[in-house]
Amino acid sequence: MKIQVLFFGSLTDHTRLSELIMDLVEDTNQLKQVIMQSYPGLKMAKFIIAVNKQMIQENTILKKGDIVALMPPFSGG
Amino acid sequence: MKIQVLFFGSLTDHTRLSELIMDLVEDTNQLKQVIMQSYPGLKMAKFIIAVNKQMIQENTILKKGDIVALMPPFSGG
Amino acid sequence: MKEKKKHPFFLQGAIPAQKVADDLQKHSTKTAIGAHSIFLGQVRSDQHENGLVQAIEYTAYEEMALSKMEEIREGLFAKYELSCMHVYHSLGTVAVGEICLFVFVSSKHRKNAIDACAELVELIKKDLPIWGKEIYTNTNTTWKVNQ
Amino acid sequence: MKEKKKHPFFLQGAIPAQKVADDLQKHSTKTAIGAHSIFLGQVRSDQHENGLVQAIEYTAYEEMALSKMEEIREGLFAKYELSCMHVYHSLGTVAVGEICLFVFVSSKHRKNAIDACAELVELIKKDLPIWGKEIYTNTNTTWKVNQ
Repeated sequence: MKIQVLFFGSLTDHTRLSELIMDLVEDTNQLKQVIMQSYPGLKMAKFIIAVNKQMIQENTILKKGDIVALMPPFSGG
Repeated sequence: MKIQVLFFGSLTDHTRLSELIMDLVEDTNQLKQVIMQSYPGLKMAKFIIAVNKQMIQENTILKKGDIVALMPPFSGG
Repeated sequence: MKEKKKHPFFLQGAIPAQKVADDLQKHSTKTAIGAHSIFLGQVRSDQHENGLVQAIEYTAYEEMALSKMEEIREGLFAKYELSCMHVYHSLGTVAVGEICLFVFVSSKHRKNAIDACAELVELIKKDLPIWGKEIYTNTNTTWKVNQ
Repeated sequence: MKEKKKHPFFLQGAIPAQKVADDLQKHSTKTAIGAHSIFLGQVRSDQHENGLVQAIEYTAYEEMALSKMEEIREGLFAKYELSCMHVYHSLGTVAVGEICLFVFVSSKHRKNAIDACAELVELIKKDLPIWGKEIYTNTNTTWKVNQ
Protein backbone atom coordinates (compact mmCIF):
# COMPACT_ATOMS: atom_id res chain seq x y z
CA MET A 1 0.00 0.00 0.00
CA LYS A 2 1.13 3.45 -0.87
CA ILE A 3 -0.13 6.99 -0.34
CA GLN A 4 -2.65 8.73 -2.52
CA VAL A 5 -2.07 12.46 -3.09
CA LEU A 6 -4.83 14.75 -4.38
CA PHE A 7 -4.36 18.22 -5.88
CA PHE A 8 -7.14 20.78 -6.15
CA GLY A 9 -7.92 24.17 -7.62
CA SER A 10 -5.02 26.31 -8.77
CA LEU A 11 -2.49 23.67 -7.64
CA THR A 12 -3.40 21.61 -10.67
CA ASP A 13 -2.03 24.43 -12.83
CA HIS A 14 1.39 23.47 -11.42
CA THR A 15 1.01 19.70 -11.33
CA ARG A 16 -1.06 19.17 -14.49
CA LEU A 17 -2.68 16.26 -12.68
CA SER A 18 -5.21 15.93 -9.91
CA GLU A 19 -4.03 12.72 -8.29
CA LEU A 20 -0.92 10.61 -7.87
CA ILE A 21 0.15 7.52 -5.96
CA MET A 22 3.52 7.61 -4.22
CA ASP A 23 5.57 5.39 -1.93
CA LEU A 24 4.99 5.83 1.76
CA VAL A 25 6.97 8.68 3.30
CA GLU A 26 7.52 9.45 6.98
CA ASP A 27 5.25 12.41 7.42
CA THR A 28 3.56 15.33 5.69
CA ASN A 29 6.71 17.49 5.77
CA GLN A 30 8.62 14.82 3.88
CA LEU A 31 5.69 14.43 1.49
CA LYS A 32 5.80 18.15 0.71
CA GLN A 33 9.55 17.93 -0.01
CA VAL A 34 9.13 15.01 -2.40
CA ILE A 35 6.17 16.60 -4.16
CA MET A 36 7.89 19.98 -4.54
CA GLN A 37 10.90 18.34 -6.14
CA SER A 38 8.63 17.01 -8.85
CA TYR A 39 6.48 20.16 -9.07
CA PRO A 40 8.61 23.14 -8.13
CA GLY A 41 5.74 25.48 -9.00
CA LEU A 42 4.10 24.40 -5.73
CA LYS A 43 6.85 26.07 -3.71
CA MET A 44 5.28 29.44 -4.39
CA ALA A 45 1.72 28.20 -4.00
CA LYS A 46 -0.35 28.71 -0.86
CA PHE A 47 -2.07 25.55 0.29
CA ILE A 48 -3.28 23.60 3.28
CA ILE A 49 -3.18 19.85 3.77
CA ALA A 50 -5.88 17.37 4.72
CA VAL A 51 -5.05 13.79 5.74
CA ASN A 52 -8.02 11.47 5.28
CA LYS A 53 -10.35 14.48 4.90
CA GLN A 54 -9.16 16.06 8.18
CA MET A 55 -7.37 19.37 7.89
CA ILE A 56 -4.01 19.33 9.64
CA GLN A 57 -2.07 22.31 10.99
CA GLU A 58 1.18 20.59 11.95
CA ASN A 59 3.49 17.97 10.54
CA THR A 60 1.63 14.64 10.67
CA ILE A 61 2.90 11.04 10.60
CA LEU A 62 1.63 9.14 7.56
CA LYS A 63 0.73 5.49 7.24
CA LYS A 64 -0.01 3.19 4.33
CA GLY A 65 -3.29 3.92 2.55
CA ASP A 66 -3.55 7.52 3.76
CA ILE A 67 -5.15 10.02 1.40
CA VAL A 68 -3.37 13.37 1.46
CA ALA A 69 -5.06 16.38 -0.15
CA LEU A 70 -3.23 19.59 -1.05
CA MET A 71 -5.75 22.39 -1.21
CA PRO A 72 -5.36 26.08 -2.08
CA PRO A 73 -7.60 28.63 -0.28
CA PHE A 74 -11.27 27.73 -0.75
CA SER A 75 -13.41 29.85 -3.06
CA GLY A 76 -16.84 28.22 -3.08
CA GLY A 77 -20.14 30.05 -2.94
CA MET B 1 -64.11 70.91 7.54
CA LYS B 2 -63.90 68.47 10.36
CA ILE B 3 -61.51 65.81 11.58
CA GLN B 4 -61.38 62.26 10.27
CA VAL B 5 -60.59 59.60 12.86
CA LEU B 6 -59.45 56.10 11.85
CA PHE B 7 -59.43 53.00 14.06
CA PHE B 8 -57.34 49.92 13.34
CA GLY B 9 -56.79 46.36 14.49
CA SER B 10 -58.15 45.37 17.89
CA LEU B 11 -59.47 48.92 18.49
CA THR B 12 -62.31 48.20 16.09
CA ASP B 13 -63.49 45.50 18.52
CA HIS B 14 -64.33 48.40 20.85
CA THR B 15 -65.59 50.94 18.32
CA ARG B 16 -67.36 48.57 15.90
CA LEU B 17 -66.38 51.03 13.17
CA SER B 18 -63.17 51.85 11.39
CA GLU B 19 -63.71 55.52 10.66
CA LEU B 20 -65.65 58.52 11.95
CA ILE B 21 -65.87 62.22 11.24
CA MET B 22 -65.98 64.59 14.22
CA ASP B 23 -66.01 68.29 14.88
CA LEU B 24 -62.63 69.94 15.23
CA VAL B 25 -61.18 69.68 18.74
CA GLU B 26 -58.21 71.55 20.19
CA ASP B 27 -55.61 68.81 20.24
CA THR B 28 -55.06 65.07 20.37
CA ASN B 29 -55.55 64.90 24.14
CA GLN B 30 -58.98 66.41 23.78
CA LEU B 31 -59.71 64.08 20.87
CA LYS B 32 -58.88 61.08 23.04
CA GLN B 33 -61.24 62.34 25.77
CA VAL B 34 -64.12 62.78 23.33
CA ILE B 35 -63.54 59.42 21.68
CA MET B 36 -63.25 57.56 24.96
CA GLN B 37 -66.55 58.98 26.13
CA SER B 38 -68.22 57.36 23.14
CA TYR B 39 -66.13 54.18 23.28
CA PRO B 40 -65.15 53.52 26.89
CA GLY B 41 -63.56 50.19 25.86
CA LEU B 42 -60.68 52.22 24.41
CA LYS B 43 -59.66 53.38 27.89
CA MET B 44 -58.12 49.99 28.56
CA ALA B 45 -56.69 49.64 25.06
CA LYS B 46 -53.05 50.29 24.21
CA PHE B 47 -52.64 52.47 21.14
CA ILE B 48 -50.50 55.11 19.50
CA ILE B 49 -51.67 58.04 17.42
CA ALA B 50 -50.69 59.23 13.97
CA VAL B 51 -51.71 62.65 12.65
CA ASN B 52 -51.66 62.79 8.88
CA LYS B 53 -49.67 59.53 8.74
CA GLN B 54 -46.98 60.84 11.12
CA MET B 55 -46.68 59.10 14.44
CA ILE B 56 -46.85 61.53 17.35
CA GLN B 57 -45.46 61.04 20.86
CA GLU B 58 -46.88 64.13 22.57
CA ASN B 59 -50.10 66.05 22.60
CA THR B 60 -50.49 67.71 19.19
CA ILE B 61 -52.59 70.68 18.05
CA LEU B 62 -55.18 69.68 15.45
CA LYS B 63 -56.50 71.68 12.52
CA LYS B 64 -59.40 71.25 10.13
CA GLY B 65 -59.01 68.37 7.71
CA ASP B 66 -56.48 66.47 9.82
CA ILE B 67 -56.61 62.68 9.68
CA VAL B 68 -56.03 61.11 13.07
CA ALA B 69 -55.33 57.38 13.28
CA LEU B 70 -55.59 55.35 16.50
CA MET B 71 -53.40 52.27 16.14
CA PRO B 72 -52.78 49.35 18.50
CA PRO B 73 -49.31 47.73 18.52
CA PHE B 74 -48.38 46.58 15.01
CA SER B 75 -48.37 42.89 14.22
CA GLY B 76 -47.47 42.63 10.56
CA GLY B 77 -45.11 40.08 9.04
CA MET C 1 -32.14 54.89 -5.30
CA LYS C 2 -30.90 52.48 -7.92
CA GLU C 3 -34.33 51.36 -8.98
CA LYS C 4 -37.33 53.48 -9.83
CA LYS C 5 -39.87 50.95 -10.97
CA LYS C 6 -42.82 50.71 -8.59
CA HIS C 7 -44.20 47.37 -7.45
CA PRO C 8 -47.29 46.98 -5.34
CA PHE C 9 -46.41 46.42 -1.71
CA PHE C 10 -49.67 44.83 -0.58
CA LEU C 11 -50.94 41.69 -2.25
CA GLN C 12 -54.41 40.31 -1.66
CA GLY C 13 -54.27 36.92 0.07
CA ALA C 14 -51.29 34.57 0.26
CA ILE C 15 -48.10 35.19 -1.72
CA PRO C 16 -47.62 32.26 -4.14
CA ALA C 17 -44.33 30.34 -3.78
CA GLN C 18 -44.00 30.62 -7.55
CA LYS C 19 -43.54 34.40 -7.23
CA VAL C 20 -40.17 33.82 -5.55
CA ALA C 21 -38.85 31.87 -8.55
CA ASP C 22 -40.31 34.32 -11.04
CA ASP C 23 -38.81 37.34 -9.27
CA LEU C 24 -35.48 35.58 -8.87
CA GLN C 25 -35.40 34.67 -12.56
CA LYS C 26 -35.91 38.35 -13.48
CA HIS C 27 -32.64 39.17 -11.75
CA SER C 28 -30.52 36.90 -13.93
CA THR C 29 -29.95 39.79 -16.35
CA LYS C 30 -28.62 41.99 -13.55
CA THR C 31 -25.10 40.66 -13.78
CA ALA C 32 -23.60 43.01 -11.19
CA ILE C 33 -25.56 41.13 -8.51
CA GLY C 34 -23.67 38.45 -6.60
CA ALA C 35 -25.99 37.80 -3.65
CA HIS C 36 -29.71 37.58 -2.96
CA SER C 37 -31.03 37.44 0.59
CA ILE C 38 -34.66 36.43 0.90
CA PHE C 39 -36.96 36.25 3.90
CA LEU C 40 -40.39 34.63 3.86
CA GLY C 41 -42.95 34.73 6.63
CA GLN C 42 -45.23 31.68 6.77
CA VAL C 43 -48.42 31.43 8.85
CA ARG C 44 -47.92 28.96 11.72
CA SER C 45 -50.59 26.67 13.17
CA ASP C 46 -49.94 27.88 16.72
CA GLN C 47 -51.95 26.36 19.53
CA HIS C 48 -53.34 29.10 21.79
CA GLU C 49 -55.69 28.81 24.71
CA ASN C 50 -58.46 30.04 22.41
CA GLY C 51 -57.80 27.36 19.80
CA LEU C 52 -55.57 26.29 16.94
CA VAL C 53 -54.65 28.98 14.38
CA GLN C 54 -55.96 28.16 10.93
CA ALA C 55 -55.38 31.53 9.24
CA ILE C 56 -54.36 35.13 9.84
CA GLU C 57 -56.40 38.01 8.48
CA TYR C 58 -54.24 41.05 7.77
CA THR C 59 -55.42 44.65 7.69
CA ALA C 60 -53.32 47.79 7.39
CA TYR C 61 -53.35 51.55 7.37
CA GLU C 62 -52.28 51.26 3.76
CA GLU C 63 -51.37 54.87 2.91
CA MET C 64 -49.24 55.20 6.02
CA ALA C 65 -47.62 51.79 5.52
CA LEU C 66 -46.63 52.69 1.97
CA SER C 67 -45.17 56.03 2.96
CA LYS C 68 -43.33 54.47 5.92
CA MET C 69 -42.05 51.67 3.66
CA GLU C 70 -40.64 54.27 1.27
CA GLU C 71 -38.77 55.87 4.19
CA ILE C 72 -37.39 52.49 5.29
CA ARG C 73 -36.34 51.70 1.75
CA GLU C 74 -34.49 54.98 1.32
CA GLY C 75 -32.81 54.56 4.68
CA LEU C 76 -31.51 51.10 3.79
CA PHE C 77 -30.32 52.16 0.33
CA ALA C 78 -28.40 54.97 2.03
CA LYS C 79 -26.92 52.63 4.65
CA TYR C 80 -26.05 49.59 2.52
CA GLU C 81 -24.70 49.17 -0.98
CA LEU C 82 -27.68 47.45 -2.59
CA SER C 83 -28.69 46.57 -6.13
CA CYS C 84 -32.40 46.20 -5.42
CA MET C 85 -35.03 45.58 -2.79
CA HIS C 86 -38.54 44.16 -3.18
CA VAL C 87 -41.07 43.67 -0.40
CA TYR C 88 -44.56 42.19 -0.50
CA HIS C 89 -47.00 41.81 2.37
CA SER C 90 -50.37 40.08 2.30
CA LEU C 91 -53.69 41.73 3.07
CA GLY C 92 -56.78 39.68 3.84
CA THR C 93 -56.76 36.03 4.77
CA VAL C 94 -53.64 33.86 4.65
CA ALA C 95 -54.06 30.22 5.68
CA VAL C 96 -51.64 28.19 7.77
CA GLY C 97 -48.63 27.11 5.68
CA GLU C 98 -49.03 30.00 3.25
CA ILE C 99 -46.65 32.92 2.78
CA CYS C 100 -47.66 36.37 4.12
CA LEU C 101 -44.36 38.28 3.75
CA PHE C 102 -41.75 38.17 1.01
CA VAL C 103 -38.59 40.26 1.39
CA PHE C 104 -35.97 40.16 -1.37
CA VAL C 105 -32.70 42.12 -1.20
CA SER C 106 -29.85 41.89 -3.71
CA SER C 107 -26.34 43.28 -3.72
CA LYS C 108 -22.91 42.81 -5.23
CA HIS C 109 -21.36 41.22 -2.13
CA ARG C 110 -23.23 39.03 0.32
CA LYS C 111 -22.81 41.05 3.50
CA ASN C 112 -24.87 44.00 2.30
CA ALA C 113 -27.79 41.87 1.14
CA ILE C 114 -27.80 39.71 4.27
CA ASP C 115 -27.55 42.58 6.75
CA ALA C 116 -30.05 44.80 4.92
CA CYS C 117 -32.56 41.95 4.60
CA ALA C 118 -32.35 41.13 8.32
CA GLU C 119 -32.75 44.80 9.27
CA LEU C 120 -35.62 45.24 6.82
CA VAL C 121 -37.57 42.35 8.33
CA GLU C 122 -37.25 43.91 11.80
CA LEU C 123 -38.35 47.33 10.52
CA ILE C 124 -41.37 45.86 8.72
CA LYS C 125 -42.51 44.21 11.96
CA LYS C 126 -41.76 47.25 14.12
CA ASP C 127 -42.70 50.26 11.99
CA LEU C 128 -45.43 49.30 9.53
CA PRO C 129 -49.07 49.83 10.59
CA ILE C 130 -50.23 46.30 9.78
CA TRP C 131 -52.30 44.06 12.01
CA GLY C 132 -52.88 40.33 11.99
CA LYS C 133 -55.97 38.73 13.46
CA GLU C 134 -55.58 35.06 14.22
CA ILE C 135 -58.51 32.93 13.17
CA TYR C 136 -58.92 29.66 15.04
CA THR C 137 -60.33 26.39 13.85
CA ASN C 138 -63.20 26.87 16.32
CA THR C 139 -63.98 30.27 14.65
CA ASN C 140 -62.66 32.25 17.63
CA THR C 141 -60.29 35.11 16.81
CA THR C 142 -57.47 36.93 18.61
CA TRP C 143 -55.36 39.85 17.51
CA LYS C 144 -51.81 38.75 16.83
CA VAL C 145 -48.98 40.16 19.00
CA ASN C 146 -45.51 40.41 17.48
CA GLN C 147 -42.55 39.05 19.43
CA MET D 1 -31.35 16.52 13.81
CA LYS D 2 -35.00 17.13 13.03
CA GLU D 3 -34.76 15.89 9.47
CA LYS D 4 -33.19 12.71 8.22
CA LYS D 5 -33.96 12.77 4.51
CA LYS D 6 -30.81 13.15 2.43
CA HIS D 7 -30.63 15.57 -0.46
CA PRO D 8 -27.71 15.82 -2.81
CA PHE D 9 -25.46 18.74 -1.87
CA PHE D 10 -23.72 19.19 -5.22
CA LEU D 11 -25.73 19.88 -8.34
CA GLN D 12 -24.23 19.77 -11.82
CA GLY D 13 -24.31 23.22 -13.43
CA ALA D 14 -26.48 26.18 -12.44
CA ILE D 15 -29.26 25.86 -9.85
CA PRO D 16 -32.58 26.67 -11.58
CA ALA D 17 -34.58 29.56 -10.05
CA GLN D 18 -37.60 27.25 -10.21
CA LYS D 19 -36.02 25.01 -7.56
CA VAL D 20 -36.47 27.77 -4.99
CA ALA D 21 -40.24 27.89 -5.55
CA ASP D 22 -40.55 24.11 -5.65
CA ASP D 23 -38.61 23.67 -2.40
CA LEU D 24 -40.54 26.48 -0.73
CA GLN D 25 -43.86 24.96 -1.78
CA LYS D 26 -42.86 21.65 -0.17
CA HIS D 27 -42.66 23.42 3.19
CA SER D 28 -46.28 24.58 3.19
CA THR D 29 -47.29 21.36 4.97
CA LYS D 30 -44.78 22.02 7.76
CA THR D 31 -47.12 24.25 9.71
CA ALA D 32 -44.80 24.74 12.70
CA ILE D 33 -42.54 26.84 10.45
CA GLY D 34 -42.99 30.61 10.65
CA ALA D 35 -39.86 31.87 8.89
CA HIS D 36 -37.70 30.94 5.92
CA SER D 37 -34.34 32.59 5.34
CA ILE D 38 -32.84 32.01 1.92
CA PHE D 39 -29.49 32.98 0.46
CA LEU D 40 -28.60 32.68 -3.21
CA GLY D 41 -25.20 33.22 -4.76
CA GLN D 42 -25.29 34.50 -8.33
CA VAL D 43 -22.29 34.60 -10.68
CA ARG D 44 -21.25 38.23 -11.31
CA SER D 45 -19.81 39.60 -14.54
CA ASP D 46 -16.81 41.13 -12.77
CA GLN D 47 -14.29 43.04 -14.83
CA HIS D 48 -10.77 41.90 -13.95
CA GLU D 49 -7.50 42.91 -15.53
CA ASN D 50 -7.53 39.57 -17.36
CA GLY D 51 -10.98 40.12 -18.84
CA LEU D 52 -14.70 40.09 -18.13
CA VAL D 53 -16.04 37.08 -16.22
CA GLN D 54 -18.51 35.07 -18.27
CA ALA D 55 -18.74 31.96 -16.09
CA ILE D 56 -17.28 30.21 -13.06
CA GLU D 57 -16.25 26.59 -13.18
CA TYR D 58 -16.57 24.90 -9.80
CA THR D 59 -14.62 21.89 -8.60
CA ALA D 60 -14.54 20.37 -5.13
CA TYR D 61 -13.01 17.73 -2.93
CA GLU D 62 -16.47 16.21 -2.81
CA GLU D 63 -16.09 13.58 -0.09
CA MET D 64 -14.48 16.05 2.28
CA ALA D 65 -17.01 18.78 1.48
CA LEU D 66 -19.90 16.45 2.25
CA SER D 67 -18.42 15.31 5.53
CA LYS D 68 -17.56 18.90 6.51
CA MET D 69 -21.07 20.03 5.53
CA GLU D 70 -22.55 17.38 7.80
CA GLU D 71 -20.47 18.75 10.68
CA ILE D 72 -21.60 22.31 9.95
CA ARG D 73 -25.20 21.18 9.76
CA GLU D 74 -25.06 19.39 13.10
CA GLY D 75 -23.34 22.37 14.70
CA LEU D 76 -26.05 24.76 13.53
CA PHE D 77 -28.91 22.46 14.58
CA ALA D 78 -27.29 22.29 18.02
CA LYS D 79 -26.84 26.08 18.21
CA TYR D 80 -30.17 27.28 16.77
CA GLU D 81 -33.74 26.05 17.05
CA LEU D 82 -34.32 25.09 13.42
CA SER D 83 -37.02 23.19 11.56
CA CYS D 84 -34.92 22.38 8.52
CA MET D 85 -31.89 23.29 6.47
CA HIS D 86 -31.15 22.64 2.80
CA VAL D 87 -28.00 23.60 0.94
CA TYR D 88 -27.08 23.14 -2.72
CA HIS D 89 -23.84 24.12 -4.44
CA SER D 90 -23.05 23.92 -8.12
CA LEU D 91 -20.27 21.89 -9.66
CA GLY D 92 -19.07 22.51 -13.20
CA THR D 93 -19.82 25.61 -15.21
CA VAL D 94 -22.22 28.32 -14.04
CA ALA D 95 -22.70 31.30 -16.36
CA VAL D 96 -22.98 34.94 -15.32
CA GLY D 97 -26.45 35.67 -13.90
CA GLU D 98 -27.02 32.05 -12.89
CA ILE D 99 -27.30 30.69 -9.34
CA CYS D 100 -24.37 28.69 -7.89
CA LEU D 101 -25.39 28.47 -4.21
CA PHE D 102 -28.81 27.98 -2.63
CA VAL D 103 -29.10 28.03 1.16
CA PHE D 104 -32.53 27.53 2.75
CA VAL D 105 -33.09 27.59 6.52
CA SER D 106 -36.49 27.42 8.24
CA SER D 107 -37.54 27.88 11.85
CA LYS D 108 -40.49 28.70 14.03
CA HIS D 109 -39.38 32.26 14.80
CA ARG D 110 -37.48 34.48 12.41
CA LYS D 111 -34.33 35.13 14.43
CA ASN D 112 -33.14 31.52 14.37
CA ALA D 113 -33.60 31.16 10.61
CA ILE D 114 -31.99 34.50 9.81
CA ASP D 115 -28.97 34.06 12.09
CA ALA D 116 -28.38 30.43 11.13
CA CYS D 117 -28.64 31.20 7.42
CA ALA D 118 -26.13 34.06 7.68
CA GLU D 119 -23.71 31.90 9.67
CA LEU D 120 -24.15 28.98 7.29
CA VAL D 121 -23.23 31.10 4.26
CA GLU D 122 -20.01 32.20 5.98
CA LEU D 123 -19.13 28.62 6.94
CA ILE D 124 -19.76 27.35 3.40
CA LYS D 125 -17.34 29.95 2.01
CA LYS D 126 -14.75 29.42 4.73
CA ASP D 127 -14.76 25.69 5.45
CA LEU D 128 -15.85 23.78 2.34
CA PRO D 129 -13.14 22.58 -0.06
CA ILE D 130 -14.67 24.08 -3.18
CA TRP D 131 -12.88 26.13 -5.81
CA GLY D 132 -14.15 28.46 -8.49
CA LYS D 133 -12.23 29.20 -11.65
CA GLU D 134 -13.29 32.38 -13.39
CA ILE D 135 -13.63 32.04 -17.13
CA TYR D 136 -13.31 35.26 -19.09
CA THR D 137 -14.92 36.27 -22.34
CA ASN D 138 -11.46 36.25 -23.90
CA THR D 139 -11.04 32.58 -22.79
CA ASN D 140 -8.49 33.51 -20.10
CA THR D 141 -9.06 31.97 -16.68
CA THR D 142 -8.20 32.90 -13.09
CA TRP D 143 -8.83 31.06 -9.86
CA LYS D 144 -11.44 32.87 -7.80
CA VAL D 145 -10.46 34.30 -4.41
CA ASN D 146 -13.14 34.65 -1.73
CA GLN D 147 -13.50 37.95 0.11
